Amino acid sequence: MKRSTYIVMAVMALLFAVSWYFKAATYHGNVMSPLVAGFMITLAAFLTLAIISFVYQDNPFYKFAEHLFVGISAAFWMCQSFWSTIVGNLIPRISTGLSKYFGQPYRDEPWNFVYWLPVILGILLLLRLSSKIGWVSRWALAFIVGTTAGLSFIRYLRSDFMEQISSTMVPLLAAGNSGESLLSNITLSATGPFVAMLTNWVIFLGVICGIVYFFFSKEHTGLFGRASRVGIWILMITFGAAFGYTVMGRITLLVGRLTFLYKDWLGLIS
Amino acid sequence: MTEALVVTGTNLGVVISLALIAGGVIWLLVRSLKGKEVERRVIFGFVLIAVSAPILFPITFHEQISPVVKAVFDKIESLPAGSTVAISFDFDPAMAPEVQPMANAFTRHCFAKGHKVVFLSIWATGQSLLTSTLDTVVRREFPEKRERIDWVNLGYKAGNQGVLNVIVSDLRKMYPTDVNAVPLDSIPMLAEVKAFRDLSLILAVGGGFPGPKEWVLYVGDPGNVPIAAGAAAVTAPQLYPYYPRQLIGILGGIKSAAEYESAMVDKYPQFDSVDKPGLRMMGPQTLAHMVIMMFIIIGNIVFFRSKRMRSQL
Amino acid sequence: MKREVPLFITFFVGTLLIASVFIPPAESWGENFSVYFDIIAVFAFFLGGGNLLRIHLQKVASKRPDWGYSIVTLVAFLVMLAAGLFKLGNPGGISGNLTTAQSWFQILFQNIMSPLGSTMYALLAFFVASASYRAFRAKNRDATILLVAAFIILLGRTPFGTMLTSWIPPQYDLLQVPNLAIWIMSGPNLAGQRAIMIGIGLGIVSMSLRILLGIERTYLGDDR
Amino acid sequence: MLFRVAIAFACLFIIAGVAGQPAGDTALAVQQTIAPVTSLIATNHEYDNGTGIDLIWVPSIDDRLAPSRVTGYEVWRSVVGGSGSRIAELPAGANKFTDEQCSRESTYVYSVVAISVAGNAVSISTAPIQPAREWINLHRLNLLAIAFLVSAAVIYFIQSARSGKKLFVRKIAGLDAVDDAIGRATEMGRPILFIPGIQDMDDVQTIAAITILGRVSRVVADYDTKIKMPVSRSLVMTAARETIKASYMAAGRPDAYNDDMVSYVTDEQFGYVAAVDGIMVREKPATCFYLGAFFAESLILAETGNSVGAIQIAGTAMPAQIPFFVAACDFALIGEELFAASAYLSNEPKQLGSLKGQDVGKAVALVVIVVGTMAATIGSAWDVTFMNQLWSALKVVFQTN
Repeated sequence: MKRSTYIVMAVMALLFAVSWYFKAATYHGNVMSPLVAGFMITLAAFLTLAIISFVYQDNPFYKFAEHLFVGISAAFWMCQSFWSTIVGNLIPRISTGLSKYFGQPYRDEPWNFVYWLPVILGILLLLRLSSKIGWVSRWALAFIVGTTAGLSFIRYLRSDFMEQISSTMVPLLAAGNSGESLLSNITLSATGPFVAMLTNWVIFLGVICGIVYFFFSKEHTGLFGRASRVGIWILMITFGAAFGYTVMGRITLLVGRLTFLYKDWLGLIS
Repeated sequence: MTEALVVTGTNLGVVISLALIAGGVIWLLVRSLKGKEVERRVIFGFVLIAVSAPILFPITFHEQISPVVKAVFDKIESLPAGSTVAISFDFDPAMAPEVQPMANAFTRHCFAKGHKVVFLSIWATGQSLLTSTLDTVVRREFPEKRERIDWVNLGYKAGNQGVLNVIVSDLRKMYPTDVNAVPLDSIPMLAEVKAFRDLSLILAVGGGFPGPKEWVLYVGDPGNVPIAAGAAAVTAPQLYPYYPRQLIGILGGIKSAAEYESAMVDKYPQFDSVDKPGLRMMGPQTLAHMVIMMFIIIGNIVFFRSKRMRSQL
Repeated sequence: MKREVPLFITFFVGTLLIASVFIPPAESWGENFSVYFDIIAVFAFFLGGGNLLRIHLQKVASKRPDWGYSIVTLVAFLVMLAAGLFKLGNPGGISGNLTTAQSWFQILFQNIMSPLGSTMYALLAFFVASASYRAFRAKNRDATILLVAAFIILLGRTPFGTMLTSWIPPQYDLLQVPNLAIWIMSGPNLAGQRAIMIGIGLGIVSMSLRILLGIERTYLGDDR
Repeated sequence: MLFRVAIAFACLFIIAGVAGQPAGDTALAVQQTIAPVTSLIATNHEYDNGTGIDLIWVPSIDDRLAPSRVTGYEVWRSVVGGSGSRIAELPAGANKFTDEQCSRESTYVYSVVAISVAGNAVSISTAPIQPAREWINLHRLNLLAIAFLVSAAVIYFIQSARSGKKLFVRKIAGLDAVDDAIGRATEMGRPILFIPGIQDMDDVQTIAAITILGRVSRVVADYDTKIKMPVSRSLVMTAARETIKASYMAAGRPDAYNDDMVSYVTDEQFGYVAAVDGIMVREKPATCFYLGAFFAESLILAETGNSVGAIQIAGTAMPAQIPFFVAACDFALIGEELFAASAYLSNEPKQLGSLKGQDVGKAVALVVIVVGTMAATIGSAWDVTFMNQLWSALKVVFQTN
């Protein structure tokens, strides 16, 4: 390693130690000992800075943070799912002894032995770690994929196809108003009837043209092609709007992190 | 919407940083007109300044509530006191700055109206964040509300939409106990709640998968339960087709959270003293948006200039 | 055995789940399959953990580039596992709530995993800015439409937009930028999103059908 | 059922009229115990597995006073030939309850007790009732019909494509670039990065991505290009390894396949993104494929990929992320195009046929929307009865609640 690297490392270590000391000295909570609390908050700040440094360029601090993250998070998911599902839903159905050990009430139901089925499939899945009989894990995979396909089939058909069609069928003219009086009463008031009608027209034509764009088995020429052009414009408005709308969310996340740095760590704001 | 940007002592910092940004933008514009592209890191630097300044020197605005947000507020208002409402924490720490303010505002609103609340999460990370809402909002601000009588914490279950598919018709099959291993059958407030389709309202707070969309697909539509979404800004646009039939209202991003907080304070003045992160975050938002718009304008100026120069050749 | 059994399982499970929607006596079977699904999903996490261990142990054993960082991953993984799976440092012991404030698991989550995840996510604030700068250029008609819509929404979400256009009288107040932004979201945006939704919905329905019928089987490693 | 509800409502109106008597009567009533609920009727809960019974009643007269003298109701159930028990407590004002804890083998009798500070009043018990189960949920017939229609269209066109009928599929922008992009990576001697989204095999988009991977890895095997595929789900890793292995076998080079091509990182979204970003800046892939279900990471990946100069081909059916891919990648498949892409690339009859089947679904949507909207417009603006009937008929078919 270069000499400058050592210097940077030393400076970071020093800053870390200083921060640790000050955060420990000013800790008032009662969840953990001040020494641990000081270390933890300094570590959190250090890791935050390590990740932010990536937008400048890749560096050893980022690499450290990245690898730490991978390890911690993989274990996190395992533990959470183990306690919630294996201990919460499986053990109370297959073993009285283990239920007692984990402090779960045993559920005595007639069909409990069926719960060995997912256990067997799960164990088959783990056999993937062995290359010789790894193929049996396909059985478990098939179960997962089959469940997904079965669940999605009806749910998407209902909510994203049928319901959307029925929601699009709305009157394009106000009730009892066949157009004459409406034309004499055009205002662009955001809450007015004309804008409401305009919105319905935009939704109607937008959905129609958008669907036309997604036709794959027909050449987009003639009237069909023109509708498809309008369709892509509507999609472009949608994408632009969604992008613009999202900027706000993205900024919020940075505000959250910087607030942590300025408030919880540096104590610049109260 | 704006209460006017009055220059006071605390706003001095904002003025300075605004000046800094304005100067930088002019410099960039001049540079760009000379035909030089802006490097990514310069943009990053501007974003950092624009967001930092209003955090250090706060500005707040009062927010006008928009119709899609008001629909959620009115729904909670209109439910009879004692109704059972579920709040699902389907997000991770990363998304939390955006949606946890909504979850907290919903919690306060439900308790203020005297509703009973079922807390749960279908994200592994959600349970930890749920814990923090219970500690900072429920136990601190509503000490009179008792666990398992006025609210219950069901915790997390793995299985994404599979969980939803079960709880819509049978809660106990998926959640035999609450998070502290207390059987659901011995919890008084859940005596009438056999399944999620028995609930008066479900507030799905989240943004990824599974999130509000899955709540509509697997619980709202099959079980015919009203669902309202507290969504991250990024997912809100795609939820609009569900409004108002399949979703009764949508909160999208921190601006909606701020609107909700404003509405809460208008209706329940006692909440004026609690932290309002939504409103607090609107300052940095405004500045950052302006910077980004500046960059779009500069980008286009550069683009048209280079196009003209190319066509002249 | 390698092909027929999985195809049968897929068909059987999927069909039963669809049937359970229409046949009341089968409803509880639909629920049961979801519970089994969740339990298998947990084994998948363990499979992931096993793979992680294997990959990084191999990396360390063969001293590949950056193997030192793999040690960081391994140590982090094992420490978190000890705190989570064996509930080391949990005040409630083995039957205590995993995420109580004082447990090591929660402390590690809040001070390591949470800041790392949030900051990674927060990088988006930078990337969204650089992408706007790069991508929002009026290159052609489609790009111009995208740009204009995005700009109106951006403007409409700040008080700046209100200030610019608050002089517009109420009968034309749709043209005030914040109202225009709301209108774009609930008009054209809704239409576009709905068209996408209907298309994707059909795509998912037909894909599910092909999977159930065993027409689509690439995921099983089919080479036809 | 409807008839009984009508009777119940009629009773309600009469009682409401009685309750609206001058205040003198109510002042007198305070001294007495309360009136019981009336017209208690038990009916079988429709379309269940024989576990539910619906109860409906007219609340006690005293519940209609302001303030109500009733504090709540208790529902009691007794099995004929067995003991009775309280099964529910309801707030004042309640007038219905569904008991979902019945058994098909038993016959039940119900009564409702009105509770007040002054004392309780028990209603007349219901007639004995035994829950029945139904084999088909008739409320969902429309869903079943549409599911059948769409399935039939897909299967029909798959069959007709298999029997040799030529099916046209329009060009999908960006797909022609796939081979070029792989070729570019081969020339530059840099790897290809394939990201199948961050969802598990329980997402149809991931499966579509794996299908496309089948085709990409075939070309990769032919060209002998390096492919790197970090994944965030272990099941996806399993499936991807199977797929790539099959491609290498088909290309006749099974020895060139290596399990390390696909590696599991972590299930956590941003842990995964952090690692993939690291891989990108260190290995500098020439081409990046992002196909599948994406969330916030879409833009992080696309911008990092752009900064290392990679050609980027993306496709997702996550509506929220399409804008970022459209803005930041060289080619983007929009929504359903992701599913179409796997058909287009494979050029297989079964895939093309199902695309055609989907188009039938879209045609149905178009026709129904146009006809329904016209009927709604004409019906409501000019008050044409037939049009209004048509509109409501279409709503009955397409609304599921």
